[in-house]
Amino acid sequence: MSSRPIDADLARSFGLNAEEYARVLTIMGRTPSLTELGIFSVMWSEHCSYKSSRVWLKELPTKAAWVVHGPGENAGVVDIGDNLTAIFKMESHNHPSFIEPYQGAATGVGGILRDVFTMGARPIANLNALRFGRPENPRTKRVVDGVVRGIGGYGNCVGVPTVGGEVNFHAAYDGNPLVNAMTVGIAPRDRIFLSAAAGQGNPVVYVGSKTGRDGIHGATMASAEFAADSEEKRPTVQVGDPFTEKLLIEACLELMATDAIIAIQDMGAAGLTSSAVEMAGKGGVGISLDLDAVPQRETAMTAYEMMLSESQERMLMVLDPAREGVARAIFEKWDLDFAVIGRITDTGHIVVSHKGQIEADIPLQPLADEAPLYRRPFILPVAPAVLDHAAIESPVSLKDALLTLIACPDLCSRAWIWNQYDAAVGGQTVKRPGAADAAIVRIEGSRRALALTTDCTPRYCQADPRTGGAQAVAEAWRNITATGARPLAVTDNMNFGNPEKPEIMGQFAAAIQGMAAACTALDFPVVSGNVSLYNETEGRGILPTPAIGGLGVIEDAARARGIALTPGLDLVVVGEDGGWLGQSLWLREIAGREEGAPPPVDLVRERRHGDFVRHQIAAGDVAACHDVSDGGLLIAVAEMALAGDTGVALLDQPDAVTAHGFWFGEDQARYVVALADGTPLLSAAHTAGISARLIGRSGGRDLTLPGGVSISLATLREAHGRFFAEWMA
Amino acid sequence: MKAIVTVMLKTGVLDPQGKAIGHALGTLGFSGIGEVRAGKVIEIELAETDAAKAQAAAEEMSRKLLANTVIESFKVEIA
Amino acid sequence: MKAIVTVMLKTGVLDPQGKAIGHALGTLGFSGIGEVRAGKVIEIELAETDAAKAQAAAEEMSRKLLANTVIESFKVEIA
Amino acid sequence: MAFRAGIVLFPGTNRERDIAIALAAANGGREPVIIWHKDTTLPPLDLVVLPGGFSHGDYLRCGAMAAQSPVMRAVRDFASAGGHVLGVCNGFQILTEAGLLPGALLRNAGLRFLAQDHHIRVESTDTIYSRGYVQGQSIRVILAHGDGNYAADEETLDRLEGEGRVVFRYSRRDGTVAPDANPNGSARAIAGICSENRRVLGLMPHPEDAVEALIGGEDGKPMFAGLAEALAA
Ligand SMILES: Nc1ncnc2c1ncn2[C@@H]1O[C@H](COP(=O)(O)OP(=O)(O)O)[C@@H](O)[C@H]1O
Ligand SMILES: [Mg+2]
Repeated sequence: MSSRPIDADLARSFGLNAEEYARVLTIMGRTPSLTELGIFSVMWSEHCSYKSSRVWLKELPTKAAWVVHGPGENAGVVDIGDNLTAIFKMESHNHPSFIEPYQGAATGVGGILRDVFTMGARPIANLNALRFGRPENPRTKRVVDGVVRGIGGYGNCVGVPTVGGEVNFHAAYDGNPLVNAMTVGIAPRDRIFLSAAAGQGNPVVYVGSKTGRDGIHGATMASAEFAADSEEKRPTVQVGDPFTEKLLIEACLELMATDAIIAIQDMGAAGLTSSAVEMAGKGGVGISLDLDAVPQRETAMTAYEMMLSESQERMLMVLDPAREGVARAIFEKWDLDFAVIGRITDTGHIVVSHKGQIEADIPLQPLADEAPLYRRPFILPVAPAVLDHAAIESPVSLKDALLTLIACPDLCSRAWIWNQYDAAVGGQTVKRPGAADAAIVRIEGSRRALALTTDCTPRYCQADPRTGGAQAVAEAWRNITATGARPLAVTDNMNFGNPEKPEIMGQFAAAIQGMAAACTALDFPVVSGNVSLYNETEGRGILPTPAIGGLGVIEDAARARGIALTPGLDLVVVGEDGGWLGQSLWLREIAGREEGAPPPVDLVRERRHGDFVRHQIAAGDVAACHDVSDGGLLIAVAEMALAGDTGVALLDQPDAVTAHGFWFGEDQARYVVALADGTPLLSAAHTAGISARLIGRSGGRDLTLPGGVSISLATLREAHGRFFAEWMA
Repeated sequence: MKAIVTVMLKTGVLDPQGKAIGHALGTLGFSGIGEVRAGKVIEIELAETDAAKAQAAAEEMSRKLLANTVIESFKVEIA
Repeated sequence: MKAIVTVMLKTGVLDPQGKAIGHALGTLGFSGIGEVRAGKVIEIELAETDAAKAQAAAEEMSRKLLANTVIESFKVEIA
Repeated sequence: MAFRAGIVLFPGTNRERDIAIALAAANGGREPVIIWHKDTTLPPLDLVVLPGGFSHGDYLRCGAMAAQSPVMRAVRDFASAGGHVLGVCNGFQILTEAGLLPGALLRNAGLRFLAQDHHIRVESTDTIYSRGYVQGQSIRVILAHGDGNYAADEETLDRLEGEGRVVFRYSRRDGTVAPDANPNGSARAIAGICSENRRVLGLMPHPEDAVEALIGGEDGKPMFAGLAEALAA
């Protein structure tokens, strides 16, 4: 072991600055041990303490009548009726997915599953929001392939259907892809498990996989003298074991059906340290751990290594001592490790012993209360000028623009991805990927279903983070609405660059303000989330990416609508006529410009249009519905045609807008609604003071543009499907 | 010549497959089973006739494709 | 002792993985690549100290579990 | 009269609910009994189902470890006494590993997990599992597997064909069998086969996820209706 002195220098290599280390010394009243320093460093890391983001996150609305538990628990909990709750959260695994795409993405899925089932929920759906670098970058292909295999490999094996997500490509992610995974589970309202420990003398129980030296933070990697053996530089990469996770899910849920559990917490980032500290801290008690009892996979592990290991598929619980035997029997039945590794105490300290030595003794309250909190300097971004949209001319025909856009990486079919994800396991997936704006997953034994989506348009956020933040929330809300479901709540995953740069902090602040405004206006509170900062390589930040995971509910799954057209339907656009080309995909892909202000988000209009559409769907006449987003109206229509394998004849656009502006503008708060007879809907919209316009009728095997130019569905489908097929061949 | 490349997870990296195999062997009644590690073997026919060159080529193939050196180590034999 | 069990698909059984690796090596610019076969290697720590007995045990493990003799052949080495 | 179905649960099985729902729906709501992989005996049953999933994580070879579980001895005895055994996806892999059906299931030829709808043609209606269909009918079912590439030596394949034991084959929507309609490279596009006595059936696709119009369609329903009819008689 090291003889390196424990001082400010070492603390810095652990990620604690001089001021933070001074605070450690004050709390401890002495020089901390190596293990103690490790505990402080992980608890006060950005990841665990949210030290740069906390002041801003407070601005998000988190309450509504249906919110049972907002941020602060392992996952958010909302009431969905029938005495049931939906428990959900999204989390990033960006950096690990760049280092080792398969395992990085796989363990990301594993981690978010644990956040959800730790609260007593059976996971019923996974989603994934992905951002990759340019396809031309040779590294991107490997990352995409590995990430998709990893997400599938883990989700398919645990038997949780992967039902949706999103994918974007942009050069800003070349050295820093984003992998955000979301899990949704269901639990009875009166059987939700929390992490606050209680009951002096109660056993602290470790279950799951054994502990190895996985993922111990980078600081130790860099200083080889801390490694017991230096023959081989240990990877920080963790390997996931979805098989063990599946057993852990079943064993935990079986145990949760008894009354044995007092508190439970998954071992996520910073493993045993954060789970023990958080459980004891939340319960206002003390905790003592005996590391000799920890199931270990490797030999000669030190206290420091065990406290910081991020080995996967492990949970920590506080049990009712009278039920310890019941609990042990369940874990033995599932062939999982079960070990009493400590007790709850009344000391208010975490005391860690190993081989007869006290390796750490830290007062919990100051560890939590005196965690650093920064209001970092920020410069709010200046919104770019609005382009003169009417003056933008199209270099190509409508048809050529459509065929180019529908084939571009950001708009092409994602079937290559979702065909590797088991979306059907469980037998309740009513709308699989590609079928509807939000995935629809029914609750077994009921007609009720959840509507699930992830959304964010990073290029809008880059241009104007406030508008982009609002737009991401609005699009999630709209996607749920377009299925007929009622949006309930949001989880977020804030992916940004280095918060120590005022411009990045400004992006963060502005995005939060936009999200907060949208969440408030749409009654769509944030109930859980995750922050991932320092997403930079070589000083270059990613596009600000506040990914939004939205959840809604629909009382009768059979009433949920998808995007697929059938013949003989009127297509009606609900919303204004459009023409907004700033930051549109048309502008980028056809005109070669990434410019201008993104489309504004009018939250009042957003809500009015959405409520109107949902009401129309509930009334029963709507056959299909799709919101208008990336690529604009014509892309939305083309997607509906392809999904239903049904052609459309489009009417002329209004004179007031350019043709390309009308068909490819990305104005917000719009839906394409398809129904046998559009007239009553048009008049209802008129009565409600909402713009709506008939744009065409479905039928045949062609998409016929205004003016009579036709594209066969086969041509359209070939263009839509080409990118992944050719790239991954 | 033939290159035989064996790829194993690095020591310390969790090997869920090895673990499961070890467990299954125990269940089957085999006793005295210690650690089990599972890896891959790739046999490549090479036109190359110089053993040293074949070795070098196979090592490059391993680094570039056959092994994921972030978590795996490899060994090349020429036969 | 340690038993090293190598499991390969029998000749005649199509090996898509080997084929894909061969193809990928070609794409990476390696030349003179002939047939590529992909298999598994399983390393088992055994308490057994007698090499012959270890060999016999590992062969039995292979027949019972490690290899599917319908499609795979195996080889045991004791180290 | 309802029939008695049992579903074997291996560690890593994950489609037990899907098949239980399909069986119960065809069986007057009667839930199948769950049998644990460590059990050594079976309760009195008319049908044993080995469901889909990733038993033992699909480590080593899909189904290899499950085939060695204690319960499989009882399942083998049940089958040799003339019992009906249905293996779906991972269950099919387990049946081949256990030697209850010939051949083996290798990695998909494309080396990727396949999760998509596909058509299969009913080649034989002479089993309780396929009697609900019309010979030659093409049905739409979902695939969800990484190792569904059926392989056997030519002699075995010829024997299976000769004895009419190829029950399902991958096909186009119109029922034609063609290389472009063979999703995983299976020999002779085989998607499902049965034992000599026609009572043990293994297939890769998931008819249990196609028993409701709202979810995956109803093309799997005749399988469960047919076997209910046969077994409840
Ligand atoms: N990574 C992914 N995993 C699973 N499904 C995905 C993924 N990316 C996109 N999808 C699915 O593809 C469809 C289209 O996605 P997207 O264009 O982002 O939808 P929208 O713009 O309507 O939000 C949706 O059904 C979505 O769930
Ligand atoms: Mg979207």
